[in-house]
Order: sequence, then structure tokens, then C-alpha cells
Amino acid sequence: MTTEIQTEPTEVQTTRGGVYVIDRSRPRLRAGQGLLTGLDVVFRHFRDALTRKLEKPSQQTGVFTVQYPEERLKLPEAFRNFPILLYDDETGHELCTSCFQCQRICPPQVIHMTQARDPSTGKPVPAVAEFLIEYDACMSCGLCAEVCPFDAIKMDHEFEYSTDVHGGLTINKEALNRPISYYEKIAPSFWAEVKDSAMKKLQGNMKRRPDLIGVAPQMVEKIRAKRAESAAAQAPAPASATPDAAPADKAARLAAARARAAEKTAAEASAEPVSESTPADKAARLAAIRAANAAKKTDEGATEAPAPTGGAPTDKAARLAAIRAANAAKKSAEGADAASAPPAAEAPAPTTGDAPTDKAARLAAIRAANAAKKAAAQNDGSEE
Amino acid sequence: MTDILRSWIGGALPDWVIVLIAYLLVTTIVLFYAVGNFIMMVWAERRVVARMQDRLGPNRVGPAGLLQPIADAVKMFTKEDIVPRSADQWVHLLAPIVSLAPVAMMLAVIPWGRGWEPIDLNVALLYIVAVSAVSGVGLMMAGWGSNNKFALLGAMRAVAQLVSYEIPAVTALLTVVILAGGMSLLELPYMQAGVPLMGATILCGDAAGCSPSLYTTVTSFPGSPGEPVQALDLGLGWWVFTPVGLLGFIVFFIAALAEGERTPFDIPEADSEIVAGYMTEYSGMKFATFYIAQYILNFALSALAATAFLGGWQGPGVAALANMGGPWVHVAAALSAFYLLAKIWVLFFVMIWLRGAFPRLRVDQLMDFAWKLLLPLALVNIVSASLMVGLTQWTSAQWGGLLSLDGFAPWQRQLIAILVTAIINIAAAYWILSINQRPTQEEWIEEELVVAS
Amino acid sequence: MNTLITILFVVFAAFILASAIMTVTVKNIVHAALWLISSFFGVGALYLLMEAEFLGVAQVLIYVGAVSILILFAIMLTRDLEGSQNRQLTPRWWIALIVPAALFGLLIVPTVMTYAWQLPPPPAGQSPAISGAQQIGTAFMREYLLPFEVAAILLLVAMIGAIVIAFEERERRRRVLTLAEQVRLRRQQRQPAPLPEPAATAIQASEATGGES
Amino acid sequence: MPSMTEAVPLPWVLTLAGALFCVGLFGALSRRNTVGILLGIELMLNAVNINLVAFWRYLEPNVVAGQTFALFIITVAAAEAAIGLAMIIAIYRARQTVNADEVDSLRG
Amino acid sequence: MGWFLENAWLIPLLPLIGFAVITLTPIQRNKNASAWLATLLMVGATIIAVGTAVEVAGGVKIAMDGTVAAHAEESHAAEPAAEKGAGHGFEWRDPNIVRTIRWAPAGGDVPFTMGYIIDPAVAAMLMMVTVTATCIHLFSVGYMAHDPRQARFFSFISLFTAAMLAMVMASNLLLFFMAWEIMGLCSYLLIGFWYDKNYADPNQITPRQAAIKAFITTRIGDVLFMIGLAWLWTEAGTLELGAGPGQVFNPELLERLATTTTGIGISAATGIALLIFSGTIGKSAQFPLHVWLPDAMEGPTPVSALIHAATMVSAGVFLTARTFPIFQVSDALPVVATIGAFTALFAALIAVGQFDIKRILAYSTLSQLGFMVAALGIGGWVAAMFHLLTHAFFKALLFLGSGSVIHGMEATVGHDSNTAQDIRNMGGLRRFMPVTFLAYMAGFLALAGFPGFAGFWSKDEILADAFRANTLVWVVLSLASLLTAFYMTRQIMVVFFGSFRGHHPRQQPYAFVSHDDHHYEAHDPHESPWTMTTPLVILALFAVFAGVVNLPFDGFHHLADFFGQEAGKLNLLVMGISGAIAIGGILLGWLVYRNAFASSAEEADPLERMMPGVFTVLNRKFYFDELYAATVGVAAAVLARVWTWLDEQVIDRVVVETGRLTRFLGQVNFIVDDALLNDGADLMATGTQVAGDRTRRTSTGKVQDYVALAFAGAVVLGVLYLYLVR
Repeated sequence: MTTEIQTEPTEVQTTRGGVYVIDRSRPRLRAGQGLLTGLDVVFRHFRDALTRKLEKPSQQTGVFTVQYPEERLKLPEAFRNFPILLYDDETGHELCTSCFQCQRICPPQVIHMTQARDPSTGKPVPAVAEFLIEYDACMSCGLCAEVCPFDAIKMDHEFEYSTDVHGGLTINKEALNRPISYYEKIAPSFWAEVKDSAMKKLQGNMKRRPDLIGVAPQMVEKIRAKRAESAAAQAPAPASATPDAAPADKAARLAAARARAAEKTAAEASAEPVSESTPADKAARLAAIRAANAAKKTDEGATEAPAPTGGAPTDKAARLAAIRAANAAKKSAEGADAASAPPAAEAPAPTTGDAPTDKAARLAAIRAANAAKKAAAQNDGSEE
Repeated sequence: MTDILRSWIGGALPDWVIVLIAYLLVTTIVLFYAVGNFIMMVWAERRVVARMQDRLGPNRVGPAGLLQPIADAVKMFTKEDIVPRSADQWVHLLAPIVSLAPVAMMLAVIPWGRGWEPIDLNVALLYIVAVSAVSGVGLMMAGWGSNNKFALLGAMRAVAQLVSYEIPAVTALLTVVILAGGMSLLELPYMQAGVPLMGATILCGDAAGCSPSLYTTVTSFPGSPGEPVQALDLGLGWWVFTPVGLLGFIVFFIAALAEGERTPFDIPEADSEIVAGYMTEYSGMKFATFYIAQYILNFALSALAATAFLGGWQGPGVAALANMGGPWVHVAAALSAFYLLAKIWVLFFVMIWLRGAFPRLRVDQLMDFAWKLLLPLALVNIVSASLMVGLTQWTSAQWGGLLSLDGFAPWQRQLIAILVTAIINIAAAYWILSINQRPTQEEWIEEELVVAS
Repeated sequence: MNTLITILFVVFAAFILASAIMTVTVKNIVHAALWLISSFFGVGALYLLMEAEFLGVAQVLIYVGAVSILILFAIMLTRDLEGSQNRQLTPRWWIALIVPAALFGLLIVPTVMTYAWQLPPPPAGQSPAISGAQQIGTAFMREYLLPFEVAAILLLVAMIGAIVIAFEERERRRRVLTLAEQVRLRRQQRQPAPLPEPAATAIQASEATGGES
Repeated sequence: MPSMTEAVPLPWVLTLAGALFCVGLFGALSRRNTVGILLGIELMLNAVNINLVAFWRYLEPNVVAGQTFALFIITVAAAEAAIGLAMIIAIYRARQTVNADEVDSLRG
Repeated sequence: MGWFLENAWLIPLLPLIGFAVITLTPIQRNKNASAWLATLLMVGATIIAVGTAVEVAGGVKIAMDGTVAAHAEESHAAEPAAEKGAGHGFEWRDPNIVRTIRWAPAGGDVPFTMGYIIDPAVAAMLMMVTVTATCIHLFSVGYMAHDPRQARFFSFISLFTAAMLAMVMASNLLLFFMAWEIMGLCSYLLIGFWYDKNYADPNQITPRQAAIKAFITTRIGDVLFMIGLAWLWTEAGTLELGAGPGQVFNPELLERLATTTTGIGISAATGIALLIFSGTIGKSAQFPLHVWLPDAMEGPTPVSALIHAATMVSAGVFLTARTFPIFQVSDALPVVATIGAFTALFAALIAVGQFDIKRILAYSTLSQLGFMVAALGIGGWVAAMFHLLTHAFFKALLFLGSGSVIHGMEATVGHDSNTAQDIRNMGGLRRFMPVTFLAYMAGFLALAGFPGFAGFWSKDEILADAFRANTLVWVVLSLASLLTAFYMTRQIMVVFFGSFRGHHPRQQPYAFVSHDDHHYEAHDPHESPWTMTTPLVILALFAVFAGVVNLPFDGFHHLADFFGQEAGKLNLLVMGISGAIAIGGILLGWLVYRNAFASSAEEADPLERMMPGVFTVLNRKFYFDELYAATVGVAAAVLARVWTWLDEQVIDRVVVETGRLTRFLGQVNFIVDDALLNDGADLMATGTQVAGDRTRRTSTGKVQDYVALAFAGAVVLGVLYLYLVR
């Protein structure tokens, strides 16, 4: 080989950073010389691939394969996969205020949430009661994190979610919750930008949250244990009435947060959930949230509710409302006594089905049941 | 092999049974050898090409991915064998067999080591050429029997390529025939003893004092045919070191690439153009048969190239060990077999290397290359080879009294011959390359403008 | 061993004849060509049996490797009008059957069987000298030099003739440009014709005036 | 060393060659397809070659003439195949048929 | 000892390699490389040729089996061969080496061979050819430096040199003839080298016309030569040179040739000799076929020097010299002598009337070749060869000198050969080109036969032989030699003395109107570069001193001894006369031309003023071109007319009349038929028609049916033979 064609790259600094320049100009090649040059280049790659890895961008030869499970590339800060929710490490308070911005903007409509209410007053508080994201349909666009005014929802770096069950990819709030320190670790500079404003807003929100509402479920136990400890240390205090009513399991907590009537909540919550946390369980919860939202909407327009049933329901909320209204009409006809019984009987039926392939059907069933229940309760309340 | 069996079994069986068993045994060994090499070649190709592309290649199945071919084979065995409904059933079925059988038959005459020769055929070179030409029929059958236009196109391309490149290949092998004075492959490694460039022409001055580890007995050497003499032997007198052999080797190797459908010439199965050529309609074991045929063909052609030009099993130490006699002969045979295998693998590595480096040719370029470049070079090389033989072996009587080299020592004659042939070959190569140069930019621009207007 | 050879001969003969009969009777012309190839193989094997190794190998090389490929090519270049369902034999195929049958039964068999072949006596001890490739080559260069040259010329003439006969005149063969060439061509076509340089025109003008004065 | 000359009588070989010749002749006479005719002719040439080789082997094993002429015939066959197929292709181009009984410009 | 002889085949091979390399390899794209390659190869060939000559002079002989015998003095060289008379002493000597290979079978016992043969004559010729060719190659490097087709030029002259050398060395008359023809081809190619050149004067011959003319004219002689060879082969069954059995100079064969009488009354030897001599006439441009040589000067000047002065034209003489034993036994020698002597005088006369510097030299060449032929005709073999060698040197010198002069003139008058070669436009060049002048003077004195120079000795030997053999020939040759001195003096005076007239050249009658030559006026002629003057100096040395190889004094007959032939005898009377003739010719020339063209180039020639009619005849070359045009050309045209007339008037008429007659007969027949024979004939016709219709069905037009019928016929015949006849 007479011509050395592969000169070492030189780094040139530009305003936007360094650029590697490789001089590929070569003298005129005689017959066959180009072939030999090609062979030379390939052999150099072969030789170097046996001995070294490709590490620097200036390096042109060497193995660039990353043996994935064993070796991983460092992910860039801006890498995004699925959204997560943040909570404060110390207080356990979630940053989310249940503003519904993310739910609205989500293009595939996979975010669902219910706002928490003050159990004593029934007034909504700036905290989220339940938060579900369907990871299996999420397209990782990151719009939710973009719009979140409280920096409560962020994009995670974790990407190994492969499973053979679709339903297992509907994630609830407990699974979505991450401490701020976790996010600070994976994206330090991003968090540093928003840290101050986010914490300030959180402080404001925390003031409006009574008791443990808006605290991450993981932290609830801890806090409660701490309180119990301190209470045991002082005396059996009448301070906490709610803990008695709230069972240990998540579904019960969800129901507790969701229910407006405190006395009814405990009974319903104990009847509704099933023993295992099957997908159907989660789906049921999702349906519950939806139904709750729909019910909330009917709060605002109960008199208008029958109207959409006549026309073509174009929007999801309207459809839900229509189902709910229909069910409510049925239930109100049957009477207030029977109102709670059929949902309780119906709800377990889909969940015990061992092959829940038709998610939509299940969802609709649960949703309808819950909506009917809520509507009945609401009707009772409003008629009375 | 027959003798060994005879000594083992003795008179227990009739003689023809022993012969039959020996033949079957040798066939089995050779085929296993070839198939084992095939498996290693598949693995090596994937690994080496991967390294050339800065990848790692298969490394999950078995240590360093060694069991990957086995896994592939299992997959191939268990795949469904699909025959298109409109295909010609029998032709479609027979095609892979017809293309594999001749390739396997080629292995019969190659000397795998010193004394390890399956069959001594006195027209072995012609036999190999003839038998390799038969596989073209198999390809044609595959293309036609599939009743698929891509398959037919691929088969036509394959056969046209095979037929075209057979001519330079045979012409390049003719130089070997001229140099060796015969077509037997067994003699070739023995003839390529000696030292590089000079061959077995440096004679022992003192017959008594020559070390048997350095000198070997040569019977036919230039100057005094027939009389055995002692010549310096390092086992490196390969013909590729002479100008004639070098040019012949280059031409033959390129033609072998084309015959084996290796990468710059893999036009018949150009997957970006005609799906997979004649193999389009094949799956499962039949496809695997084509695959095996192709790799064993590469293996056999590499072995042939090594035997014809690179000294075959010849290498340093073989003759010395063989001269020691007794069990050392078997050690020499093993060493020689290793040498041949090493040469084959070096050639196969070059094939992979070319695959890693070069893009596929176009059909017209392929034909141009064969007819305008390789064939003239090979023809010139024949002239050179004749001159080489004449200069090193003829007496002045055979030159018609015009050129008398009788008084020269063999090495002097060899030196003269090498100089003359080197000049001829270099001049011819330069000339042929220069007249085949692509037109300069101005010329073709003009031509194209004429066409465009 | 003689029995073995006899058996081999019979097998080969049957193979050759069966293949030949299939060649002439089978409907599909491609199949006919393939049967012809197998017949060629049988003949090659017969040559080997007769210890004409060079000829056997040459038979395989030329017939199987070249001629049959040529035939297959020709079939495939002309085949689309010839469906295999068409009638394959001429209407007067029975004449064509009678003539060879008569030739064989009336002439060949009686002649061959009744002629007294002057076979040389079997050699005592060693087998007779069989001529190999080297002798054939020597013969070609010595006593058959003229036929050899004539055969060479025949092949050359056949080659040229085949090309001339089968050559299809194209309007104009167009070279396929590579991508790089196309790009360069475009670029050159885009460039306007270079204007004459002002210095040159000045010189020309001065020359013109100088010539006049 | 056993040899063919002792195992098989010469007339057998000649009969085989004659039969092959007649089969080839039948093919050449009866095929409609021109290529089929060519196939028959190739068979006939092979039959002649078998005869030549047999005579060489049985009668004059020391003389190369038999093999030499067989080689000449192979050469002629190759030339004939090339020219014949070229003509077939030319006919096909001109008349869009390869049927021998449609190519009858000689008809009286 | 003997290496050069063993490897003498390299001598023609080296220029042939030069030809092949220049023609076939890309070296042709580089002008200098091809020129120097050819020249260097020629130098190599020269070295080998000189070595060969030295070895031959040393008496080395190599037999067929390779044994080397070196004897300083051949015994038979001393003894006179035969006392047949003056100069008839030629005898074929055994060559020093013969090496042949067989290459083609012939009908007779002896196959055709190729090979080389070296004897003293060949060695001398080889040395002469290689030396002059090398000088001319070197000269051409400078002369052709500005020609775009330089590589082609060198390729051609290399091929020519190779052919000439091969011819000289040929062991066989067939090979001799092949090389001879290649030379003819090269001559054609080189005369027409500037094939794209056109002249304003439509009557002036252009290079391509000249090439065709030369080719066709020499072809006449060559065809006759070939017929002679065929005849010789028929008679002898061989064309091998040599005196042994199976060779053409075998004494018994010569005897048979001399005694065989043909149908036209001459002996076979005479017929063969005359036919072979026709080759000489064509190649050496002797009298009836002389017309091509002057026109061949349209080629480049080195070509004129090499081919048309030194080597190829003398090949004709060499042919006669080579086959001299046949001439000796024939009656053709008087013819040879007559033609030679006539050409010598005739051409010398024409030379007096020419103005083109190269044409003067061309006619001089004709004249000198006439001398050699005449010398052969009177049996002076040694004298002819001697003159051939010396003439080659000094005529090559003169041509190269004229080339140098033209090269210098072109700087002044432009690249127009009509102007640049016209001696009237020259004058006084000795001041501008001293080296050329001195070399030219040497050549002039040698050619004029000034005592002491090479030409004097060789010409004197011819004259001495002629004086002894045939007084008439001697007188004619002496006249020619006087004229030689005269016209050469004329040329020298006009070209090199007087005042330079090139700044105002003669107006050409057909000159192009717009000349771009005016800017040359400022230049004076200049001396040529060293590559051109060096060969001149070398050749000048030869021209001055080459005569010493064969002085007519006892003990100085080196050349004759070298050839192993009888030496010419000293004749002081003849020597004195010829010396006086030479000096007289020079004086005469000086007297006539000392003031010629003193005023301007337009002035008339002094001789023209004295004898206008005679001068015009001479200037128009005795009207030979016109004569040939009027005879041969007109004859051909007339013959064509006659054939046209015959075709149109006789043959066509016969055909037409036959047709008419047939038609008339047919009409008569029709009447008879219609009236008398119709009914029966109708029946027959119907029967035939029906039968034909039936038969016709067998002719299906299908090849297969025909083949089937043929085989069926064969079967039937075979069955008849097998079962019925036998």
C-alpha cells in the first residue's frame, strides 16, 4: 500500500462544540489500487475489532457492540421512556395536585386520575387520590411531563417492562411514585432547573391538604407508624378516627379516598376488592376512577344528564355519563335498597374470570356497575 | 487404507469386501472432514465478517458461538419443506442433489496430506473441472423447476457466470498442467518442493555430505531428467512464488470466487435484486443442501488452489520428517495435512475478507472482467509457462539449435526463466490493464451527450 | 471381477438406453434435455469402464458442462410458446419409428452379430498399453496436427457463426452509468458554456488589427 | 487386472451403440420441437463415439486414433450444438415457432 | 570466440523488439522515449554486428554441431578461383555460420526453413546497415523532434531496419523474399508518412501518390522476382542458399540449370536470372522502373537517407550479388551490364537538370546504383560490393546533410518543401552551417570520385574492371562519372557558395496566397542540433576513409580477401583517367556555376542559358513520367475501353441475338405445337401433372421427412446388399 488514506481525525472547535474532521482526499488511483485500498481498510477494522472497543467518537475502528444485558450504555439525561410521579422524600407529599392537565393532553388517553377530597368536608383538595397510567399504550411522547405545572410528572429512564400480560402494564399511583431524590439522580440538571419553584408550589399545596391526604402510599405507613409510636408514647388519643376505618390493603385505601360518605365507604370497600392484585383488580380500580369522574361531572349537570342519551355520544365523558345515567335511572326505579347490592354482586364476576381477554368489556362492565352505584348514591343524596 | 485394513482384518473377509469397506471408509472420512469444515466455515464467516464490520458476531450459543451452526442446522432440519404448487416436482426435488453431488465428488482426487490421497486419477485436474461444470445443471434445474421468474433469472445468471469463469479458471490451471507435465494432482505437491522462487534447483554439491533433513531426492529436475539428485528442500518451492504461478494463482483464485459465487461475484443470489436467485423457492433441508454445496465448493476450490499453486500439503519440515522414516512418516503426513488445512483456511479467510470489503459487481462488469481481463492474462500466462518449461527443461536440440542453455546450472536456468517470465507477465498485465482502463471523464461525457441528444 | 464388469456394463447400457428413450419420448422438452444429460453421464461412465479416462472426463466436461447447458439456455430462450401440453411428436411419427427399427433390426444387429471380429489375443501377463492423455496430446501435435487445426478453426467459425446468427441488433447499446457518473454528468450539463476570457479576446482583436495594418 | 475386453464381448457394445443410434434417429425424425431434433442428433453422435472407443479398446488399444477421433467428434458436436441452437433462436425470432413441421419453406 | 556469431540472430531481433514495443505498448505516447528506445536498440544491434564482422574477419567458423574453428587465413582465398577472365572470379564460399529451424513442410524433400547465414559479405552488409541505420536513427531524433507522429516514424524505421537485416542474413531465398516484401511495405509507409500533405500545384506529386507509385512500380519487379523464385524452386526443389547438396548453388544443379533449355530458347538459368534481376530493377530503380525513386523523396529526409539511398535500394544490388552463381552460369550478365551502364549515364544526365536538392541526390543514387549493377554485369562482384558499401556511407551522409540543410532552411523560408528544398533559394550556407558544410564536402568529394576519397577507390575499381571487360561500358561509365562530378559541383556551388538568397525565395507558381512565413525572414539559416551533426561527422569519417579497406595495390585488397574473392588488378591508366575525369568534372562545374544565381533566386540556370532545349529535356527527366503516362497509362485506359466495347458490343450482342433467335424458334414451335401436337401432349401433360401432384406430396418441405426418406433408402440398400446380393 502506497497511499495512506485513513489519516487520524483532527478535532476542530466550532461554536457548537468540537467536530471531528477526517481527510478522505487521496491521489488518483491506478487500476486495481482502489481494490487494494478497500482491502486494507477492511483488514484494519478486522484487526482492531479483535483487540479493542470503540470508545471515543474519534476512533474509527474497534468493536462497537454493547453486550446489552451485561453492559449498558449510560443513558442521556433527556432520555425518556414512561412517566412517573414524584413525591417529597421527607414529608412524603406528592407533587401532583390533580390538575388534570396531563390527562387532557395525553394523545393516547392513557392517564386517569381522581382528585382527593377532604373526608370531613367532602371538598376537593389539591392532591390526587388515585392515578393510573396504561404503560402498554403509552407512546412516550413526554407531553404530560411538559405540561405539568407542578413538575409532578416526569419521564423515567427505566425501559425494561416487557411482559406477556397487557393488563400488568396499567400502573397505579403507588407503583408510579418515586421520591424526588430518584429523579434528581437520573436527571440532576433538569431537576436543578425547576427545583425551587416546584418545592415552593408543594409547600403551598401541602397547607391545603388535611392530614395524610396527598402523601405517597409508601410513606403513609411510615408516617402512621411514626404517629402510632408517638401516640403510644403519649396516650391513646382520639385523634385519629380514620385509621380505623381504613383497611390495610390498597383497594380499601382507594375506596376510602374515593368515597364521599364515610359510613358507606368501609362496607363497600370491603365487599368490592378481590384477594389477589390481579389485572382485573387494577382494571376495576381504573373503572372506578372513571366512574367517579363521570359522577363528579354529573354533579355539575345532573339535570342535563338524560339529554345526551338521545344524541350520538361523541365524547368519552358524555358516553360514560350516558351509561351512568341509564344505570342510575334503572337503579332509581328499583329503589335505594337494592342500589348497592347488584354492583357488589356483579363486580366480582369479571374479576374471577381466569382469562380476562376482553379488557374493554370488563372495563365497561365495571365502569357501568360503579357508575350505577355512584349514581344511585348521588340520587339518594340529592333526592333526600 | 486398503493395506491397513488388509493387515488388520487379514484373510477373514474376501478381498473385494475389504476394498469396498476401504472405499466407504475413505469416502465417509472425507465427507465428514468436508462437512466439519463447512460447519466451521459458516461459523468463521459470521464471526470474521462481524469483526470486519466492528461487530462481535454470534457469541451466545456455546462458547464463542461455536454451536451456532448446529442450532442453524437444527432449525433447517425442522423447517417445513415447501414445494410451490406450480413447480416441477421432480426437477425441484433433484436440483439440490444434483448441485451437491458433483461438489462432493470433487473432493475425491485432492491429496489431503502426504500419502493421504483418496484416488489417484491421472486426469484429476480435468476431472475436477468437468465435475464442477456439472453443478451448473443443478442450478439450471433449480431455477427452472421452481417456476419462478426470480429463480429462473438467478439460474441463468449463475450458469452464465459459471460458464464464463470456467474458461479463465481452466486456462489458469493449464499453466499448472504445463509446468507439471501432467494432470495428476498427486504429483503437484512433490513438484513444489525446494526453496522459494528457485524450487528444487539448488543441488547438493557433495552427494555424501548432504544432510537428509535439508536435502531431498528429486528425480525430475531441469537439466538432467530422470537421474535422481539431491536438492535443497525447505518445502517452500511453491509455484505461487514464481511469476507464472503468481499470475496463474491470481487468475484462478478470482475465477474460483466467481465459480463459488463468493461476494464480489454473488450476482446469482443478489438478494437486493432477485430475492435469492435460484434458491428463492427452497426452504428447509433443500435450501440447506444448496448452502452446503456452496460452502463445500468453496472449500474444494480453495483446496485445489492450494494444491495447484500453494504447494498443497508441502511445507517446511514435511520432507525432513518423512526422510526420518518409521513412524515419523505418519507425523509428516499429519503435519502436511495441517499445512493444507491451514492454506485452505487462509484462502477462505481471504474470501471472507473480500466479502467484507467489496460490493457486488454488475452483470456486464462481471462478463467484461472475465473476457477482457482474466482471459487475456491467463493466455499470456500460458505463453510464459511454456517459456518457463522450455527455458528450464529443454535442451538446445529441442530449441532447434537457436538457444543453448545446456551448460548452465539448474538454478541459473531457473533464474533466467523467472526473469523472462516476469518481464512478460508484468508487461502483459500492464498492457492489458492500460487498454482496459475506463474512459476518461471527457470521453464518456461526450458519448453520453451524443446518446442524450 | 469379470462378472462385476459385465453387470456394470449391463447396468450402464440399460441406463443409457432408458435415458435415451425417455429423451425422445418425454413430453416436456426440458425434461428431455435433462434425460439427455443423464444419458451423457451413462456414456461417460461407459468410457471409464472402457478405460478411456480422458475421454470420459472430456465427455462430462463438454457434453454435460457445455452442450447441455447450451441446450437448456436455448430452450429457455424459446420456450414460452411451447407449452408442454402441446403435441410433441410429428403426425408421421410412425414412419420415424419404422425407419430406425428397420435399421436396427435388419442391418445393425445381423451385421454386428455375424461379423467375425478379428479380436487380438488376450495379452499374456500384462495388460496392453493403454493410451492416456499424454499420448493423445502427442498425437494431436504430431500426426493429427492438421485435423486438430481444422477442428480449432471449426470451433472458431462455429462460435463466430453462432454469434452472427443469434445476434440481435439493438438500436444502440447504452452504457449504464454509475451513480457517481450520473451526478458528474448532471453537474457538467448544468454548467453554462465557459465565456471567452476577456484577455484572449483582446489579444485576438489586436492581432486582427495588426494584420490589417 | 480384469478388463472390459474379457468381460463383455464387442458385439454387445456395438449393439448398444446401434440401439442408441436408432433411438437418437427416432428422436430426430419424430420430434416436433427443433430442440428435440437436436437432442436426437446428439444421441446419434454419442452412439458413434461409443463405437469408436469400443473399436479402439478392443481392436487397437495401442493406437490413439480411436480416442482422437472421438474427441474430434465431440468437438464437432459442440460446434454443431452452438450453430444449431443459434439457428433455432434465429428461426424462433423470425417465425415465432420452434416447431419443425411449421418450418417448411422447402415445400414443393 | 563465436559468441557474436552464435547470437547474430539478435541483430534483426533488437530493432524488431523496438518496433513491437513502440507499436504495442503505451510507450508510443511518449515521443522521446520511443525515439531513444529505437536508437538505443539500434546501437545494441550495431555492437553485435560489428562484433560479428570482427569475428568473421578473424576467420571464426562454426559448424552445425557447434564446433568452433578459428583460422586466421583461409587457404582458398589466396588461390584464384578460376581463370575465366577479369573479375569473373566469384565463387560461393562456405559461410561462417548457418543456423536454421524448420517451419513449414514443403512438397519436396527439403522443408522450408528459417534461419540465418553469415559469411563475409553478409557481415560487411550487416555492419554497413547497422552503422548507417544507427546514424540515421540518431539524426532522426533531432530531425523529427517536432513531428507529432514521431513514435510511428520510429516504429516504422525500426521495422524496416529489422527487415533489412533479416533479409541480409536470410539463409533462404523465401525468407529473403519475405523480408524484401516487408521492406517494400515499410518503404510505402514511410514515403507516405506525411500522408496528409497537399500541394498547391495539382500536378505536383503528393506523398501519398508517391507512396502508391513506389509501391506499384516496385511490385512489378517483385512479382517477376517471385515468379523467378517459383521457377527456381520448381527446378531445384529448394531455396536454401549454399553450395551443398540440396542447396541452390550446388554445382550440379547450376550445371543442370545452365543446360536446360526452355521453350523460348534461353536456358533456365538465364530465365531465372532475368526474373530475379527484375527484382533488382524494381528495388534498385534501374532503368525501366526507375521512376519511383525520385518521387520517393516526398518522404522524410532520414527515410530518404536510410531507405532510398543507403540500404533498401542497394538491397536490389545485394540480391543480384547474392544469387550471382546463377547469373554466372546464365547469359543474363550482358543485360545486367547494359541496364546498369545505361541507368548510370541516363540518371546522371537528369541529375544535371534538377533544382530540388533531394532529387539531385536521388538521381545520383540511381546513377551510382547503375554503376554497381554494371559492375556486377561485367563480373566485378567485389567492385560492386565495395562500391555498395562506400556509396551507402557517403550517400547517407549526403542525404543527411541535405536534411540538415533543409532543416536549416526551414527556419528561413518556412515549412514548405518546395521552397526549402530548392537549391536556388540557398547559397552561401557554408557560413551558417559549418559542420554540415564540411561533412557535405566530404560526401561530395567522395561521390565525385576525388582521388583519395572512398568513392574514388570504389568507382575506380569498377572502372578498372569495366576497362578490362568491356570498353563500351567503360566509356559510358566514365561519362557518367564525369557528369557525377559536374552535377555535384553544381550543387555544392549553388548551395554552399555565393550569397544567401533565402530571404527572397523564388515565387512558387502555385504558392498559397496567405503565407505566414514572413516572420521567418529575420532568421538566418542555423546549424542543426548535435543529434543531427554527430551522425554527419561519423559518416563523413567513413566517406573519407572507407576506401582504405580495398586499395587497388597489392597487399591492400583487404575487402577482397575478406570476401575470399579474387582482387581487382591495378590499372594506373584507368586510375589516372578517372582521377582526371573527377577533377575535370569539378573544374567544369566550378567554371559554369561559379557565378550562378549571383543576383537572385529567380535567375535562370547557366546551363539553361547555354543550351535551353537540352536543359529542359533534362529538367523534365527525359519526359519519362509523361512517356509512361502516355504509354502504360494510356494503354491501360485503351485496354479498358476495348474491354468495355467487347462486353457491350460483342458479348451482349451475342446474348441478345441468341435470345431473339430462341424467341423466334419458340414462336415457330408454338405454332407447330398448338396446331399439331396439342392433344397428345395435353394428355401427357395432364398425366405428368397428376404424377407430379402425387410426387409433390413427398416433398413436404420438412427436413425430418427428407432425413427419414434418406435413411429408409439406406435401409433398403443395406437390406438389398445383405440379403440379396451377398
